Amino acid sequence: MRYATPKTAAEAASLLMEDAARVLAGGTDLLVQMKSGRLAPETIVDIKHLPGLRDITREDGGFRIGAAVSGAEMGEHTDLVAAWPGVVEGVNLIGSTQVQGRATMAGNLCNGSPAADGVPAQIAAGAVARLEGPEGTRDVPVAEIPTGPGKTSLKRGEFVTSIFLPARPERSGDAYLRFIPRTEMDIAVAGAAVNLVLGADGTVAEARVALGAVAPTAMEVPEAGAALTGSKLEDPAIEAMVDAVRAACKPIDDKRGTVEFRTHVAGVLAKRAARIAFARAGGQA
Amino acid sequence: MAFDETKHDYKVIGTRPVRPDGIDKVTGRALYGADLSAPGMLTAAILRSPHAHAKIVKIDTSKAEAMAGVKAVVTSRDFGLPEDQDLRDTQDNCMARDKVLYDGHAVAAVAAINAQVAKAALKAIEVEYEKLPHVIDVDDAMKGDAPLVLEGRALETVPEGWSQNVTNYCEFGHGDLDDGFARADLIVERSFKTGATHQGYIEPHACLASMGPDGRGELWCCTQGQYMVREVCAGIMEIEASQLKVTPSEIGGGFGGKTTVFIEPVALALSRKAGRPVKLVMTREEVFRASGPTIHSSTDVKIGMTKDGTITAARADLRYSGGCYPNGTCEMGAQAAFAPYDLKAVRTYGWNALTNRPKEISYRAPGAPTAIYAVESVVDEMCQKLGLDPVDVRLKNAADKGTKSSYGVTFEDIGLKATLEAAKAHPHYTAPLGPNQGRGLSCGFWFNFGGNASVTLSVNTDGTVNVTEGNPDIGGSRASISMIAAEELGIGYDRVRTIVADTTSIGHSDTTDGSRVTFTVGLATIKAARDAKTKMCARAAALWGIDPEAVEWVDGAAQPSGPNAGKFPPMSLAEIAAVSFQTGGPIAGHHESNADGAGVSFGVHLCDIEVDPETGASKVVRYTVFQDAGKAIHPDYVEGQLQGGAVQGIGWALNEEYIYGEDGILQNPGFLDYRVPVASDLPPIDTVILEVPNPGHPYGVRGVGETSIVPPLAAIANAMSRGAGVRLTQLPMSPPRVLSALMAKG
Amino acid sequence: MKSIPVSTTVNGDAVDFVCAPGETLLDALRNRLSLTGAKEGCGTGDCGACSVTLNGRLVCSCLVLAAEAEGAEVGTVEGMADHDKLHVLQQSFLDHAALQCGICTPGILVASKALLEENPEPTDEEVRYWLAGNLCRCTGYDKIVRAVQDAAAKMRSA
Amino acid sequence: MVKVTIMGALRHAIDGKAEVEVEASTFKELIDKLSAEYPGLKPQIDRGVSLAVDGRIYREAWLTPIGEAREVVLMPYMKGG
Repeated sequence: MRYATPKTAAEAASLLMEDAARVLAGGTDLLVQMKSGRLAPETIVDIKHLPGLRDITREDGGFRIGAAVSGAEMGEHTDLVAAWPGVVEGVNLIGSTQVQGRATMAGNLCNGSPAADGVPAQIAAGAVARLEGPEGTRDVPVAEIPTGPGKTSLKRGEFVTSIFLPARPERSGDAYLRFIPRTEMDIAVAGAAVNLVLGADGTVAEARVALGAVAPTAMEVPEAGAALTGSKLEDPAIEAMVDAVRAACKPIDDKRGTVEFRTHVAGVLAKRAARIAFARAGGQA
Repeated sequence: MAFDETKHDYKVIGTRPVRPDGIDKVTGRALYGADLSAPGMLTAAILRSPHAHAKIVKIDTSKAEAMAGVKAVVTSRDFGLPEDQDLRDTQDNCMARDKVLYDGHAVAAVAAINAQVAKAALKAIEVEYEKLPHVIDVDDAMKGDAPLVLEGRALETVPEGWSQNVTNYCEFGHGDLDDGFARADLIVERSFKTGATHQGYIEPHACLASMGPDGRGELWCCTQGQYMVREVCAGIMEIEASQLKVTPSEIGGGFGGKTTVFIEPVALALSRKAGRPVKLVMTREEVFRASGPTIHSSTDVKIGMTKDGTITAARADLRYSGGCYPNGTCEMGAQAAFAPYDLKAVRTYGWNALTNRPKEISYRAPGAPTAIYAVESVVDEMCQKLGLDPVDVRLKNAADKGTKSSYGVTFEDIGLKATLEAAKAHPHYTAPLGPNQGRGLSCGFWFNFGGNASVTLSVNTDGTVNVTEGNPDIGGSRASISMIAAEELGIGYDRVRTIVADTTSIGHSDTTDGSRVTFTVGLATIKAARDAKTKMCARAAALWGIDPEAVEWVDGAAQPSGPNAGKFPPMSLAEIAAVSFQTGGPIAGHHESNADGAGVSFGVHLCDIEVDPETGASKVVRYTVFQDAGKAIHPDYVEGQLQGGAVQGIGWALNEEYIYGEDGILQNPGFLDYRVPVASDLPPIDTVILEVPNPGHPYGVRGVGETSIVPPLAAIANAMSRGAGVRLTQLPMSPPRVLSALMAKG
Repeated sequence: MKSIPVSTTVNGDAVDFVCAPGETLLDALRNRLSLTGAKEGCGTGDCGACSVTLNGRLVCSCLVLAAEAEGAEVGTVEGMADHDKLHVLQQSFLDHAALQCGICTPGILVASKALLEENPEPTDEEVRYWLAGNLCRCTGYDKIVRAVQDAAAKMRSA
Repeated sequence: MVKVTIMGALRHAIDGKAEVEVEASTFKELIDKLSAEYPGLKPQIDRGVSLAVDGRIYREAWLTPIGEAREVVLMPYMKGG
């Protein structure tokens, strides 16, 4: 085993071409998996020393968040929190205060967990991941990164260097809620993110709803977004959205929750998140 | 000189001084099980079964033994076969002999130059298993066609006709049940199930062993009882007790879970074989898979009540499983079930059945929480059905002094009615509730024990005192023992230092369990102090040239007991100590005895919870504990016991349980999915300490550590029923279970 | 497997050690530097007993590689007291009997110190959520929250 | 003579009765006599028993006097956490 601290993206990509190489950013998933024996990497590629990876920068009115930026750093960035409160609260729900000091949004994405708290709000936000690899740079929508539990669409040698959150129009708001049995420290049993943009008349002009922990990957539910569009979140619109959410759920039964529970609660969370996002967008019911 | 048997006028008892081991524990200096290292030390690791139940066909350790850096490998072949059955079970649990009985059962261990080599060596050990059918649930295990975990282990008390998995049977009670039920206006009969919970101490089991080929050894470990470790390890290792010195480290929580051994004999065997010291520390996953959780249970309760709330008859059938070896925890549950009630007709029946789960070990009031949960749930349901106040009904039926308890013993002075009355009078009982909130209460009970203790109290020439005792300090006992010594001697708390000794430094003390330390070691300390006072009075008498009987000890000094005794100024402890060498030599008091008279302890918990009707999530929003402590020596640490027990009970009620897959593999061997309560899950835990003196102790002390885990299970279930309109009969009341109950209710 | 030399600062002292590539900061602190105040309760970031600060940020040292400490500043419970003078939090934990067995105490003290540096006047709820990653099985957290709040008040008026 | 209450599961060993009378002045005498007179009780006594004497529980305290006791109850060996 060896530990490498590449100084350039090309060097990192070349290290990652080696057998059993793993990216280390916050390490809060990697070290747990090493401890349990699920992973035994030969090369640990610490990407925190690459230029720009620990920065949050403004770009085209949006935000580019380096892949090594911790959740705590995101939570401390006032402008980011104001623009994308749902995305930040999703990331900030990962683990404890201690984990927040290390865990990254990009790592949460690349770990490929269906229950990742940091992912649904990114999908609802239309976030785009920037990848570096042996063949150069490419941008991929976050929604296309996870492909199944523990699996991603990243090619060999590729890694995420940053995630871009687009500019916010006026009258927009997002929110993320998850259900856990305790108040902290659990993996989501179900999660729902809602991102809304309101028209000048206060009705929903654009809506995106994304779910976590109810399918092999976090996913957007376009029918749920469509159900909200044109409404002011009146009961029939909410009910239609909840129905669409539950129809899209394909969860598993496990130690954390049952199929019925996850499906039901995903609807409840989506409803509640929609109301929060609506209020954040300045909506009046 | 004579001493008052009962003392009332306290100077130190009841105050709240800083504990003597406090600074070490807030600065990181205190040494726990894994904190000690030795020169030349090896690191050990244990290979564990991946199957719930399997025959061990073959273990080939040759490849591991041949690896560079591996210094010893042991399997069950490296241990003898103890004659005593309990010891044999303990040894088999530390290292499986013929069969693995649960997921995580140890099969081999290695000691190597570092952890990486040890881990790699485990992978090189080849074990051939022949998988056997397994059984996980107690009700399944009792069926005639259940897979047999062990054969031929049923005690003679078990009636014929049961599966061989049924190993223990017990029955308690008195009176005519049929007549009692016939007189009832309402009879309610319910069945309950509870999940197995783990003590959840934050410190994994850890030890450092050093043993030579001559059988002389030293062991440093985190345990609730160094003498227990010595007896058990000496038995398993076939060495003499005197040759094994066991030093207890600071202990990072136990709650009963460190009253046996899991790894210590393995570390000793590795050290003996390698000829070097060996450190062995469990991972958290190993703690969950292979140390002892508590029982899981299935219980039927039937109670008859008249319209005015008088219980006319009560019966409980308790089926417990403590995993893969026999145990008597069902006896404790069956005796405790109806302890809070004065009943004319009562019967409890208890069974233990073997399952392919880890060997149960005590967890705070073992057997009682699940039994009383079932009983207190039914009593509460009957109060609801009859429209009666739940405190009034309990007061009406409450056990009191002179009550013949359901387990046959007539109570001395007890504090149950006082705690119920305190609960009823407390503002919490009548405080308004918010939407989706409900309030529940439950009684709780624990026996409390005395037992063996050795204490030496040495008087130093500078007027200070050392108390040497043999019970690991698990939550502030050094402070309470120092306070007791100071109180008895009439000196300041800061003049006393109490230390917990290794097994060679003082005689035997029983394990720190059964809520016994403050009572038993405290009692021994009182007697050791009185012994020292008698000796100091004799020294003063000798100096004064008067009869020792004419000297008494008052306010930290010897003085003539009356005008006829002579006129001498009092001699303080410091003055007598200063001339001790000149008056006969060093002064020390001793006491060694098997104490009795530990008074039982009752508590009442009052709890408000709020249930989210859309998700089934529940949160405890207010909590108050009322408990009789007899006499609180250090009220802070009494409150701490009440609070800590309450929160463990809250965890048991709401989230904690061992979850098994169809394959018999434990699904949640980690804090992540075992889900003990975290700080944000909880409100403040308010406490009200009642002091109904225990007649068996000169200060009136009762044990307090265990009763507090008993009431929360039913208190929360009862609050759930009253707040959300659903009565859950299975623990934990996890959100999926609550939500499905809510949806079934409509 | 090649050992890695690491130069770092622990509690203000410059220290050097070598570690294995996969070794955690917790193991290096405990086994290489004999700083056993941080405890391993789980090794998976679920209990907080190994809490330390890394460049001022509260982390679980079991989830940090020792090699990552190169050039960093690490703070542990051993660095809280100023020589023979206890930190206000340490004294407050003693005064409030906010520990029973004491195994979680070093982690909780380090975490509480980080909290009060960031938020000198937290609500009880903020204390409880901040400390949610620090499991305590003995106390039920009640006295811990009180001790933190009392220390916070003393630090504000100091 | 001391009247001893026997827990339910052992009553098969004393012909189904709830109590037996034994001539004994101490815990030790009591368990020796019980073992001798009721062999069915011996396995449990060998495994360990507690004795409640006038409301107080004694574990293995052989010399405990019971001659004057109003109430003696034979119990399983009690353990805690």
